[in-house]
Amino acid sequence: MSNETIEIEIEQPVKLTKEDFVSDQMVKWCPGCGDHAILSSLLKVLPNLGTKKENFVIVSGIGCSSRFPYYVKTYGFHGIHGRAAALASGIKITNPELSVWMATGDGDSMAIGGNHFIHILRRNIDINILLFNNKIYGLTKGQYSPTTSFGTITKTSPQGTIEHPFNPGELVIGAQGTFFARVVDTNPKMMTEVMLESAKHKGTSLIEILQNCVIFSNQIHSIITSKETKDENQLHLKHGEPMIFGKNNDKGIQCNGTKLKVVKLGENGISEKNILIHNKNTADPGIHLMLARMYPPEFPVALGVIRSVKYPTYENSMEKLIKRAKKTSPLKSVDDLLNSGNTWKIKPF
Amino acid sequence: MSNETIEIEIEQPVKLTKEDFVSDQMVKWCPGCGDHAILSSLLKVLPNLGTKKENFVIVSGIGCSSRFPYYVKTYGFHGIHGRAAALASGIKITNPELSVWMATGDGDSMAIGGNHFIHILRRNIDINILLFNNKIYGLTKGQYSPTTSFGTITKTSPQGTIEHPFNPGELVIGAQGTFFARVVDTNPKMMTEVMLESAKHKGTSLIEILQNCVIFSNQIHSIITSKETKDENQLHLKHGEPMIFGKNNDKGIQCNGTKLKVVKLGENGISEKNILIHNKNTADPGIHLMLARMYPPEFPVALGVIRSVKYPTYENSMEKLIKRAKKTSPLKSVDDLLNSGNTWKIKPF
Amino acid sequence: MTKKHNNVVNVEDVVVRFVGDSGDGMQLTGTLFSDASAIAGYDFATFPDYPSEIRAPQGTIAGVSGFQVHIGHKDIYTTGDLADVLVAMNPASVKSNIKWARTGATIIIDTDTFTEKALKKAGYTDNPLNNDSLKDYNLVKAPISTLTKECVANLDVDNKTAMKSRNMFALGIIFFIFNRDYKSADSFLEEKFKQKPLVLKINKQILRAGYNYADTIEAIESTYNLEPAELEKGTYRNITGNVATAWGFLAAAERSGRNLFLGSYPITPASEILQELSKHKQFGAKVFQAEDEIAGIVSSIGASFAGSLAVTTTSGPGLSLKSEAIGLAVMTELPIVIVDVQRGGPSTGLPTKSEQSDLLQALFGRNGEAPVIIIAASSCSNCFYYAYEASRLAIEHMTPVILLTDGYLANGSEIFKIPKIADLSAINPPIVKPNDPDYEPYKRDNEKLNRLWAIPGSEGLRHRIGGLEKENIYGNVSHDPDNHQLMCELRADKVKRVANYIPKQKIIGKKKGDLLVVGWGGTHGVLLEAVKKMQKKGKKVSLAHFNYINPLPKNTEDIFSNFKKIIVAELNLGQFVLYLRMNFQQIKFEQFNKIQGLPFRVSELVDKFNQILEEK
Amino acid sequence: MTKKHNNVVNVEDVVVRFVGDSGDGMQLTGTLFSDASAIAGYDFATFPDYPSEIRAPQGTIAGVSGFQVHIGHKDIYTTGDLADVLVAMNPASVKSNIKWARTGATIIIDTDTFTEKALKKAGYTDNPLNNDSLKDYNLVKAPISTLTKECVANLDVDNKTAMKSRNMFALGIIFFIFNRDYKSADSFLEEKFKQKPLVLKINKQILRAGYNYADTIEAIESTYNLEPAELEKGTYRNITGNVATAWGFLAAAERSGRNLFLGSYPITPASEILQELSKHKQFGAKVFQAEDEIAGIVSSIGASFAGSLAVTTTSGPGLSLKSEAIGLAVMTELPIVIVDVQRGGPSTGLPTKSEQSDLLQALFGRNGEAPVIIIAASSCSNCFYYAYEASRLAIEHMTPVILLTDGYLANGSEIFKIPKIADLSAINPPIVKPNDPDYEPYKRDNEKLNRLWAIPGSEGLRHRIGGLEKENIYGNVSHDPDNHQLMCELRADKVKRVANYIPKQKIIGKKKGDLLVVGWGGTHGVLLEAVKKMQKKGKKVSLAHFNYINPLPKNTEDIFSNFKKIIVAELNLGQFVLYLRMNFQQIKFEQFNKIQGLPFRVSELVDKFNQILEEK
Ligand SMILES: Cc1ncc(C[n+]2csc(CCOP(=O)(O)OP(=O)(O)O)c2C)c(N)n1
Ligand SMILES: Cc1ncc(C[n+]2csc(CCOP(=O)(O)OP(=O)(O)O)c2C)c(N)n1
Ligand code: SF4
Ligand code: SF4
Ligand SMILES: [Mg+2]
Ligand SMILES: [Mg+2]
Repeated sequence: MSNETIEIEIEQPVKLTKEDFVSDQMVKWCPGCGDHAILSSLLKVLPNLGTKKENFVIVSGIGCSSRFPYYVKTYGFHGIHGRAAALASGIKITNPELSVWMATGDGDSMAIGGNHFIHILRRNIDINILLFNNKIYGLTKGQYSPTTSFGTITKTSPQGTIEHPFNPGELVIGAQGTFFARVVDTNPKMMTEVMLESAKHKGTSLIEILQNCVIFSNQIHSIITSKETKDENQLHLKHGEPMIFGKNNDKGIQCNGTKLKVVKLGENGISEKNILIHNKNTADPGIHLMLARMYPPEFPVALGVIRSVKYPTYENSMEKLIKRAKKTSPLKSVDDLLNSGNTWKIKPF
Repeated sequence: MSNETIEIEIEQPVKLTKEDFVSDQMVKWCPGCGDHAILSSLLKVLPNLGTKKENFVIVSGIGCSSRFPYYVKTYGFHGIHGRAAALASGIKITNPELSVWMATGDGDSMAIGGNHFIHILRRNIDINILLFNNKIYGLTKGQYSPTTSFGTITKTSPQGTIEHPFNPGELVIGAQGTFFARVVDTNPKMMTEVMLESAKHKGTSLIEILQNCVIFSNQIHSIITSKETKDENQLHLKHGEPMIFGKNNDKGIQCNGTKLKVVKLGENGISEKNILIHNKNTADPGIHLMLARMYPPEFPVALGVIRSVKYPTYENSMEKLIKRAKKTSPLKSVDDLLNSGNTWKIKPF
Repeated sequence: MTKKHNNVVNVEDVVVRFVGDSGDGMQLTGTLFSDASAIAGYDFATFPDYPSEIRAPQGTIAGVSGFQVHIGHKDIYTTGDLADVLVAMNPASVKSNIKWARTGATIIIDTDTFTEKALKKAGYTDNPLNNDSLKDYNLVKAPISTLTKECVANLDVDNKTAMKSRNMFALGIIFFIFNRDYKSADSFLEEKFKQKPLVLKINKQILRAGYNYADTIEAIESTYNLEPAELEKGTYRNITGNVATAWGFLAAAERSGRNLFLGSYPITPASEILQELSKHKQFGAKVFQAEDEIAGIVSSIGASFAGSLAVTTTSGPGLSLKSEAIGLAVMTELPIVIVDVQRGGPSTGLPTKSEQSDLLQALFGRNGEAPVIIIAASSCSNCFYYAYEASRLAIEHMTPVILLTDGYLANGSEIFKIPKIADLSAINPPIVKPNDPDYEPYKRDNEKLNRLWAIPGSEGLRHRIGGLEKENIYGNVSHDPDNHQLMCELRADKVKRVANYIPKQKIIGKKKGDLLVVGWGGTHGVLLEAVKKMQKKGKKVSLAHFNYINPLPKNTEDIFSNFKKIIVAELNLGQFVLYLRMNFQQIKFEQFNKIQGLPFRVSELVDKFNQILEEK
Repeated sequence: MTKKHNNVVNVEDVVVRFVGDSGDGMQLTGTLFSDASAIAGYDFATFPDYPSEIRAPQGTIAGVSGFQVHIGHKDIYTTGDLADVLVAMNPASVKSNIKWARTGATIIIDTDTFTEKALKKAGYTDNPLNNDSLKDYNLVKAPISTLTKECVANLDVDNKTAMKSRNMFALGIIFFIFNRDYKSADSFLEEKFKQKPLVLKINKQILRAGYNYADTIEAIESTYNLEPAELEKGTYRNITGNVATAWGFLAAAERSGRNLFLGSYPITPASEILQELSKHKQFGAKVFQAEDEIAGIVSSIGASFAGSLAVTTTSGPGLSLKSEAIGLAVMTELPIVIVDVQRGGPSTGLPTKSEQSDLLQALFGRNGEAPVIIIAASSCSNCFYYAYEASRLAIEHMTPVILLTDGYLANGSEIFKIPKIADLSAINPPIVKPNDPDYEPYKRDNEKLNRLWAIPGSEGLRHRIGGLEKENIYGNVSHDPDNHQLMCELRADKVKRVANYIPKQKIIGKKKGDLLVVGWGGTHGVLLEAVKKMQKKGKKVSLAHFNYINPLPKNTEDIFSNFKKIIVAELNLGQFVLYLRMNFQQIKFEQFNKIQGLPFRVSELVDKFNQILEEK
């Protein structure tokens, strides 16, 4: 298969455009749903990955977000609820040349699909996962999800939920994930940048997209995304740069002892030098976990690529084992196998 | 139900002993299996919890470790593979007075049961989980598990595994777990102490027991447990005390910047004061994650209670909602409900 | 009410269908109409028909949402085949729903919406109001939008707000057509908008405007007059199948003295049961929204072990996922009710459509020999009784019970005569008394063969169960060959003996005849209507509609043997008929199947049954 | 070899059963004996019978491990009813296994192990060697432990090591009894212990000592002489059902030009297929050990979409978990093979025992109308062919196929005539060529009705599929009622038409007769033996043993209609018989069922069949 692809890359220096990926299906999300912005960001990214258009596959589970594959003209598979990661694994392992994207929701991947979610992360199969976190089950009309904040009133929690929610970033790290980023559906520029970076990452990359469901959890992320509060509540992480935020770029994150703290630049003699420098590549994820946890009012929310570390991908390791076995095994065909080991001949009577 | 129990506690100041919990079933684990030591530790703990013997329930999934319920004379449920956490949840939510214990393996809880495992942790249902981590599927005779170290040769990985393993402690933390401890099957004293503490913790407590499978993964933990190496490779954590270890108590853990480091006491002017003090109660789990990750040769393995924080339990929150609803709802019976809202009468013709 | 210039037609029953854009409030309009009818003493049945998208694009066919109401003075069993009156709020509604109106039906149209843009969105190349395409209908063309806006010009509201109540204008017209007092909607509107006095005012005003408009214009050819239904005396309410199911469990919990535990994961069309029960913590009902369907059922099994009346609710794909755990409940012989609100399959299939295609899965979808009780509800309101009955059987026989309903029952509504809980049959949980010296985990009742329920916390009854084969009486793990055979047979026998504890199968019509129509579950209403129609014409046709499926009622074979022909009608490719064939090899069954995500129509059934009668 | 003082008995076949503690190496002993027999040209069948615990407590009944070998010069179809020779290494072995020895059988016993402690552990109150309890057998009491130790006294080994090879002493005795050259075991021992020369030496030496001991003492009353089997010429090997299954898939992958992908989660008794395939990366086989059964099948569906020959393997509880995903494969019409190695159910049941109780689950265990092809292997070696055939049907018909085997076939072994891969029937994947302008995702082959396989990466074929109902030809999501009916029927029809592409059902015996014995899957050998036995006695009995279950071969009804009586014999409570009843209502089927985690015995079958023949 790798031969095939090399040929193809030579054959096709054609420049692709967004139009190469626009599907003929009517987009059926609610007007105003954050999903539209995510779709348009991905449509901007796909043509620019240097991959031929037939080598993209988009898979999903079930949910509003999981309708995604219909809206992009690639190979696509709208699976069953919660199982997108397993589908994607089978596809990518079969053909590592494919660029596999997965669109999924907080219900699809953190509720019913939780097990496949944590396992794909630890296996580090090179899939790009877009996790649409609207903190609600949209498609089934408004039940709480594993990311719904404690106490929220929904159709199935008329007195408020009593469950401690997952924070996707923390779960990704706990599951040995090698790439975690967080973006908001209101910032298309950052979405495309981060998607591009995730595509380049070798291994499972998880982008949590804080997505607005206008119908069932409208404004759930507004403390982070609203015009009035976003400057104070968003920290845009950049690798190698100090963690500074605020309307006037006058606040920063410090790590003292084993805890993070927001400090004001210029106060108590604090300057840029005292601010934590973001290093997305550190193997020990302790600090990434702390960053992923930050939440207003105490902290701003960390956006951008929080963690990106190198680790062998499953499918590469698999291809290596196969290559080695092909080279070293005396068995060249199934006939050889059938005749290997203890056999005996019966001569004609 | 709470009334009942209060009565019972008064009725029964009887002192229980280990014999009250010894079952009549033949213990069928392999001679030399680490499971025996775990069983005998729990048998020591149960009589000392101040709970009447009929209020214990032990549940499990499937695996060698999951045979556990047969060997303790309590109410017991040997479930199906991977589902012990869901079973336990239903039991505890139904009757919060019960002391529910769960025996499970690395396959049972981290492979097929992974989803229920992470969800019980985030819900913080007050179950005491004993995770027998032998890094192998014992009962099915030696396939690799999600905790098997990269490269290990097993029945299903004749050329070595190509999967990045879970580290239970990290997954627990990523899943918002409120209690995590780690022990070795060769240290019964620590096992009983930690089990006692886990029983007292309100919420899901997870004890990872590094357990030896003499048949399929013999000595897998020996770098930690063997006589020769254990002093240098075990760090016994004690809350509020500095993290000191080594045969001569001359090594310690330091946190510089965002990383942990092993240092030698007395060298470079380092004294006990420079050593990190263990605080199992910090809400931010960043440091707990770092501790859970430590592994030889760079680090000793952290044993004892790594994390223990307070958070409402699911079943308590549930009982509160019920109490409130009972007090405030005008509906006192199902008859009331049927006749509530819009109804109309048809008079006899 | 004054009737001026139109005929009053007396009818037995009438079908009204409200259709508009998802945002047009057609569900509310339909509900108001049916509730107002109910108060006036009519029987009715309703069914909502909405798109699978939450908000499909406005003005498109995909975005059309409908609500059908069937009212009448005789017993109403179905939501009706074709509509007598169609209210269509925009071109897409006409385009997609005209097929559901009978020839000659009255079609009420908001002409203001027939703009070029809207016509195009709906897929019309030509305006149907300007050509012949609707000539077979009685069109009532009203500039509803314009009139609505005008009518609230006196109030301080913008156009957008006013337009949201356009549906009330249409409802006003309908009230006029059916000679219904518009005040009868007031109390519902007052309840609905009690927090929003302005909205209430707008709605009331527009409703009256619609009524008056109809009274004024000459487009209404005739109004309808229905005699009130001859209903038994009592207190009634409107109920959907899902709410009825939820309440049935609450009743069973109260009556059995067990706490209700529901472990469930949301799925269309079953989610409302979960949502409804979440509201009733005042009865101690514990609702656990699980992480998936497996945790849903397994937590319920745990809850059952701990003494709850344990329930799990789902639809087809979820039932698939619960297969393994149902086997565990079979082996541990614990009571648990599994509700499957069937929808279109296979796989994700047609999630918002109804069918009856999970029957064989319910019967056989588990590894090993794993028999369970299966019952099916057959009307929105009897979901209450079958949920109760499922609980009774599960608890008294210590076994899992699968209760089958379907999307049609679940979302549809009908009137429900409110029973007294004390009048329902008792539920006696076979609970062991603490310290019972004779207790053994797998000792059985001699008659029913159920084992006993020893609940954790009880003194002197500690025991261990699980999914491995159990030793008879003692419940230890056993690999003994003869014991395995014995236990497999005991488990099968236990379920078979349930036949001794359920009612005999009823037959509607004569006990002997030319044709027996056989159905099960949600198709009851329409089969009954078809059979009654034929009986009136003197045909020797009877109906045996099944609620008890495994085991079948004891008199089933007797019933079958008295008819020349038997036809089994189902909304699938033929599942109950297969089951009957394997149980009654000597009897010949014909079959009639439809699998379109739609209910049967009375007319197609009558045609088919007549055809069978005529065949040699 | 000198034969001195004993009789030589000529026999057609002989059953030897080796039993000892789990640690006693009985599996190895049995394998060596069967392999040595094979080399000598005999046919054979073997079956291991080990405890479900990994190492049950030493010396107890729970810890006894057995291995049965049936060898003979005629075709060997079963592992034999009762043993002619029983090798029992300790008291617990005697206690638990004496019931498997025929009256008069030779029992070889290590008298050294009959200590008071060991007797007590085995549950004996009295030493059976000192009382009459074993008087019906020909006891060969040998101090095997003592002699073993003595025999290696010249070598530098401790007692413990020596004792590990105690089994070789027993094997030596057996070799003598069967007039088998002890050197025939040498090559196997050399292969096995090639890294451990000392162990090899010990084993060889002890084997010879055993042989010589038997030759010397006078306890051996008679030795057996078997004529070699009349086997077709060719190259043979020993194979277990699980290995044969694995290799069948490798062959199908090679022949179809597709990469093999296995997504699987370990489960007894299916794990060996996964383990075997993990070894064969040289053929490009990709084995994905999934986190659970659901991920096992779903990853396979993904792999199938991407162009692999996709397989998932499991046992009953795992099949339950795969239910929902099988529906997805039905809807997306992708090829995938699901292997279910059946074991005792329900629930966890009897994991190490075999039965045939997943048939109805395989047929019906999914939501909605979701038909799949079902085939069943019927011998250890034809697992190879049916795995191949399952792959062929899945790929050529673009549909999931369930292949049923069972624990008995899976772990048992028999001789396998090695085929040439080129001689197997071709597999032609219906792959679409890049840029095919006519491609539509749900366009079908006219004859088979399969859709085509358009593999990601191919130019000009981008398309999207999923679990929602598909529009005919185009594959878009469709809620259209008529389309749904059409698609349900097309999917059903596609599977029905497979009947045109499978062989006709064979019948063993006359085409007409008094009794037709019907079976399916793993019971073939024993049913055949029973039927042949009766045919020899002149009874008009034939056998129709099914490998193709859904659809059934086209001539099935014809076959059935030619017999006065039909009996369906199965290791369950009657599943195939139900399926036959619903398919052939006009035909009467009797049934014979056994559900004990044990195979049928020839004798009980013959008794039953004779009884049926006699009944009026
Ligand atoms: C097996 C199964 N269980 C449940 C469902 C019902 N279901 C479909 S989507 C969904 C949750 C969707 O939530 P999320 O993944 O957050 O997606 P969103 O709609 O919010 O984008 C549920 C419960 C299903 N389709 N299949
Ligand atoms: C549904 C299902 N899948 C697979 C199995 C087979 N199985 C039983 S236990 C087990 C793994 C056991 O490993 P672990 O949980 O680590 O327990 P251990 O035996 O090592 O204590 C597996 C795969 C099963 N019983 N049921
Ligand atoms: S329901 Fe919410 S998530 Fe779904 S399409 Fe509408 S706005 Fe988006
Ligand atoms: S196989 Fe391993 S884990 Fe299982 S009982 Fe034996 S030693 Fe213990
Ligand atoms: Mg969501
Ligand atoms: Mg393990």
